[in-house]
Amino acid sequence: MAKSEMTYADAICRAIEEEMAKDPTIFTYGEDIAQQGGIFGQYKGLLGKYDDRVIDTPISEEVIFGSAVGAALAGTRPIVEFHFADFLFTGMSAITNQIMKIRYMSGGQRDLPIILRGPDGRSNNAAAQHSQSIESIFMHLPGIKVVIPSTPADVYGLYKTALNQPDPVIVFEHKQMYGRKGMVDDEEYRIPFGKADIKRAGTDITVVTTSRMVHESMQAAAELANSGISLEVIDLRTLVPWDRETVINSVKKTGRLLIVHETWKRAGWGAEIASVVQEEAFDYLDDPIYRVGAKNVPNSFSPEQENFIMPDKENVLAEVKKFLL
Amino acid sequence: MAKSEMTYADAICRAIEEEMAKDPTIFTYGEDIAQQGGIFGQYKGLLGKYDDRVIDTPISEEVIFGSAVGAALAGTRPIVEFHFADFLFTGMSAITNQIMKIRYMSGGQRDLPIILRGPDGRSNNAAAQHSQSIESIFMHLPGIKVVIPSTPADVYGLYKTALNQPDPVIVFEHKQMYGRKGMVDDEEYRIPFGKADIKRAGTDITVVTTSRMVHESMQAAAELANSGISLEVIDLRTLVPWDRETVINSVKKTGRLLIVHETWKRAGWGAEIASVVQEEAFDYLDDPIYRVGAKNVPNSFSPEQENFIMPDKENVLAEVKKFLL
Amino acid sequence: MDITKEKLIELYEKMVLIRSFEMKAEEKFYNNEIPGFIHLYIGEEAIATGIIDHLRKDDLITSTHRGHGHMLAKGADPKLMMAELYGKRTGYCKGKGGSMHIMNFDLGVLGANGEVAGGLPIAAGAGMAIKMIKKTDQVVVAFFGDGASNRGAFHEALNWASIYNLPIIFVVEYNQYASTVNSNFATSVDNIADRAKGYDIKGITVDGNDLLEVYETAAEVISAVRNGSGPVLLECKTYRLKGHFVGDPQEYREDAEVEKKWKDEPISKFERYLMEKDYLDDETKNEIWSKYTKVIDEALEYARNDSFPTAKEALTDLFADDTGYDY
Amino acid sequence: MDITKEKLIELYEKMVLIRSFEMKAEEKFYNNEIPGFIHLYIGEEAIATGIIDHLRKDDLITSTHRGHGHMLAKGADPKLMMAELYGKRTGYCKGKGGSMHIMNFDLGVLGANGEVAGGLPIAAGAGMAIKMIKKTDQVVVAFFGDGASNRGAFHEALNWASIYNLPIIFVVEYNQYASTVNSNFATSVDNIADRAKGYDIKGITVDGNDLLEVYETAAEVISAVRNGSGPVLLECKTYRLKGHFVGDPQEYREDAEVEKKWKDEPISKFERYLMEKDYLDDETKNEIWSKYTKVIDEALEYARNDSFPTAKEALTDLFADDTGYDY
Ligand SMILES: Cc1ncc(C[n+]2csc(CCOP(=O)(O)OP(=O)(O)O)c2C)c(N)n1
Ligand SMILES: Cc1ncc(C[n+]2csc(CCOP(=O)(O)OP(=O)(O)O)c2C)c(N)n1
Ligand SMILES: [Mg+2]
Ligand SMILES: [Mg+2]
Repeated sequence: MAKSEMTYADAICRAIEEEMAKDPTIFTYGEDIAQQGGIFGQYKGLLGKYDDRVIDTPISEEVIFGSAVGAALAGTRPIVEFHFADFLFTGMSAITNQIMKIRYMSGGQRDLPIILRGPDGRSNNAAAQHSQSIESIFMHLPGIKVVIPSTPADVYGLYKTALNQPDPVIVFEHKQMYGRKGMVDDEEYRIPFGKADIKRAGTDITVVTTSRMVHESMQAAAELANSGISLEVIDLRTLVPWDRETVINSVKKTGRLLIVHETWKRAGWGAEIASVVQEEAFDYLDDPIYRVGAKNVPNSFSPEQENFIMPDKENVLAEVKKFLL
Repeated sequence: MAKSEMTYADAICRAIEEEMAKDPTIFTYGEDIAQQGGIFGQYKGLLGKYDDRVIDTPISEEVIFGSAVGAALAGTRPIVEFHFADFLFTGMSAITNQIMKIRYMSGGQRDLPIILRGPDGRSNNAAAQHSQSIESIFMHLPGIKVVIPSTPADVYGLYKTALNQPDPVIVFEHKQMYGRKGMVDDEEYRIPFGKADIKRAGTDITVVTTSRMVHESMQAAAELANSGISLEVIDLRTLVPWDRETVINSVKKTGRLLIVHETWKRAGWGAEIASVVQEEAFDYLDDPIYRVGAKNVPNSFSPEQENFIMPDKENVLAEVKKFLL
Repeated sequence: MDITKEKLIELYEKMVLIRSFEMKAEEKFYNNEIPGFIHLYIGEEAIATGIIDHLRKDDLITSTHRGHGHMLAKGADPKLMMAELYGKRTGYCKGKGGSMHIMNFDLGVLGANGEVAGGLPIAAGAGMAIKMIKKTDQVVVAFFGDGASNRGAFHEALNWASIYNLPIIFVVEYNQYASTVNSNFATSVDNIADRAKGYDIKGITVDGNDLLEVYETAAEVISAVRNGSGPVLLECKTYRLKGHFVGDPQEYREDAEVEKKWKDEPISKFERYLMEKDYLDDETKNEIWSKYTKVIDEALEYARNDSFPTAKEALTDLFADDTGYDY
Repeated sequence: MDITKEKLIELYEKMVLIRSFEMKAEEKFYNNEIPGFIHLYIGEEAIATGIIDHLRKDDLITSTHRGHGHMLAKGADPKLMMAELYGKRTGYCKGKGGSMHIMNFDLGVLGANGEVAGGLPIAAGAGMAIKMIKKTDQVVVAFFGDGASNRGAFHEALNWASIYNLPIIFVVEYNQYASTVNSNFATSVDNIADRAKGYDIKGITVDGNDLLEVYETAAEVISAVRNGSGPVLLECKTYRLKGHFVGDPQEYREDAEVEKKWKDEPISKFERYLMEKDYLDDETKNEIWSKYTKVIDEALEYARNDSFPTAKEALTDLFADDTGYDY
């Protein structure tokens, strides 16, 4: 199949544009998206094509998020930009108490096709209020599907699914990945939710990860391969639902599990994966399950401190040493 | 030592009143607290004594929470009522981005003695937006100490500590426990944060729990004792910090761990406990760690459905059956 | 404005329906038949009635925790409403919502809402979709309380509606209280409508207990909004005759205050008007009340006889592709 | 109002200090010496200068993401500020905050803030504590942007300050933009001060590029507020001469628009006034600029020579009883 190289940001735009062409009720809005194509340029690819469906808003997060419910129930398919995952908190109730509950509270009367999307995670030296990864919260509270892709090909296929299904979805796009390039099939395709991707097959240790940490883990795996340690790197791609089967089968094979995420280690989503795996594959585990995550403090502005707080390849390598191989 | 019987709500009022007498900068505010003593009557015990320091506010959660930062930095010690844990979300950014970060971002310039307090958890048939337990989120995001007491004696002693320490604290008081009675020492005392209480000693299975589920677990333990199964029930009392030592020592003794909480099972705080324990006591575990929590859906209004979603003693009993005793 | 006798009687009947429903709900709550907590619309019937009568079925409304009146005015079946209050299977929300979350999208009711001001952003989004994407002439009415007008969501929604010139009527039901707190204390302005200036939109205050005034003002406002005038803030002064919720000890107000306010309640006020006009006499009045007593009794019977949803069905309806709690 | 020459020159110098700091910060950002992103106060100096000069050290302010000017006006040491922008150990926040979170509680600066409108609730709480508990005559000034005035927090804070009659001056820096979005589009009123009516407080609009007008108005307002007048909303019209942040491509506006606005910038405007009055000539002017060039060069030297905090120190300062990440 023919493929083209494109950035993560452009892969998203391509998916949205294709679907906008088919479905005139898709529109997108948020802060700073229409004039300059998003604060990370992530909307640039859409500008000029559907300008009446790419809309700037005031700084009013509670309405930005809550409006999605009204828009969906009025018969449209809104894609809402949240600007920074950190500012999901400024309209949090509209998400947790409205978007995530109204279908259930109504007894399932109608579909609620909403996409919340935006940048999650570290952006260098942006300090405590602009570098949080908060996807774990949406795995805990029920009511939204959680997508957290690591490559242009994945983000394209997952958007195509998101834009053709009936439920609220939140897409965490990592700030540092918008410019990352990769090959994407020229033909349209969808990637189902709940299907992990084994980014690298291996035999010694299963690594479960997402987003930017997929790449850090892959680098660690490449290095470890030189010393004869074989990592199987599983990219979950979606956290709600998450692919238990692929993870558990891998752990049954390797006997070892390391979970790697950028968000805080304490009570992060890795804890859920660890809890389920130790329950379902107890007899297969040769070692404890280890987790890599950010240190449990807010992010510091000072560069060295940020590097220390935020996990990367080095932390993966260090943690692997704990396994009794 | 002489003791008196009092309700959970009155034990809180007693602690606050004693401290208000000593410290004229303590004051408390929130919705519906001054006219009728709180929506659950939980402020009644304070009325008439310090009326100028018990203040009703408009329905303005973002300011209710965010104001605590200004009040603390201006040299007072605010106790802020959040009305329903569900509505922490309506002012969430003021908590997560301000209260929980400003000390850190400032480089530790000054103390930030703030108490956020209010009702958490199930209140029968209040449906999806009035029965959430959301303490897990505050264990994940760093920056606040999390207190979640189960008895009048505990809540009294923990408040005494909270009101005499320098950092933000959030106290989750269970809606169904305000009226619960218990004995409290007549003499003043404090209970340190991070010190669990073994509510019942046992040998077969360690149960780690908090709040209302302590009582459900104690009932289960009493019943199981009749069939010769001995549960050790550990009430964590605080989640940040949490008492690893007591839990791990108990698991090393029993070889089995069950975590019981009312909040959603998926990515709830139980997952963190499970992850840490399997890491630290891997070789001591005879069985997988199991967890009891709410089903991963919003709460339903319909009574039978709510009973099905929300965990209770029966779920503890059912889960215990999974252990190979 | 010329209003026919038939229309006036129809409006009267609508208010009687709402009142009858609420009285029965109150009784059955005290009976311990209705679980949870319910907030009654008694004393505020003229607002929902006078406004919603001008709406089409495809017009949309957002409601509040005090939502029974809005639902009934928008055409809800009292049977399915009562069944929902009982948590039963054929209730509007299959028993999952209850009083505080009663809603029906087919009727254009985008939800009663347990979050104060929670409906305002939803209305803003519906208005946006209508105006900018669907380009129909539907309108949206957002009901909310005086207490809600102090939440940030109010401000954001009004600014939003103004800048996009959306077809939204913001209706504040100024019933003097937010739970236990008097709005004279907690709200910085006497008239919420004065806040309209801060959004460069029209603000109007009416006597919300005067059905005719509400009805006539709403007629004008709604038709203007439908024709593209942009949003309007319509304030209806009323009074919450009952406690905040059924069972509220009401220690924050004097009985005398409430008693006095009963003299101004909208149904008898309108009755007096109809009787003066000779559109209503005691006999017809009694007939109407009996008719709705019967309607509500039937609704009650229906709700009681309906079955509860099963426990396991609690795991449906979260997502369209139901995979329940394993999800 | 009678203002001495000395005071006028002092105010001028304060503006020059801020401008010099900002120009150096911009340069060093482009040099890749300053990490993260920074938002410059260039063109808005008259506001912080004209207002904060009336404050005592124990008065409190809340700032924004564009906070350097407020800090400097409140008496911050440029050395410790620059060190913070560099993420160094002796910076005001030990390098943990950076530009967007620069603050010093001893100076009464309760924080620059990365959350738009994040300072408004903080100001409301400070005012509450002062008025109701501490009962001192301190005042609070809350700075925020035109964009911020569309967030719910603005509304809640103003209503709050009004009902408790708090000693707060809300200062909106109307610089025409919220990042890429023009306030003519996103803000429903031309003058944010018009929103004051919605809270029953005084609203005033001044030319924020006219130091004298800001200074004189602030004198009156602050003394009234200190004497118990209750909160005031003071709007200062200005213009953001630089990009939203350093490096902003500014595709959303024409260069010509910006060039035109440079003609109205506050420092040369005030210079013209001082020169007309014969308070300033080219020589003194040059001396003053040289003086602050030196001050800033020294600050830069200081910041460069300062060491970075260690990585491990990232685990301190979250709580007073530091137990770091194990907590
Ligand atoms: C965001 C939020 N805060 C607080 C509450 C608790 N609460 C429920 S109703 C209510 C009062 C609402 O007053 P108002 O808006 O005037 O409506 P009314 O009850 O008078 O109809 C409060 C504080 C809530 N449900 N949601
Ligand atoms: C709650 C929140 N939403 C969005 C942002 C992103 N953001 C940072 S500054 C800004 C524009 C602010 O405009 P304004 O208040 O006018 O201040 P100015 O930058 O013009 O000084 C935006 C949208 C943020 N930091 N916080
Ligand atoms: Mg009210
Ligand atoms: Mg601006």
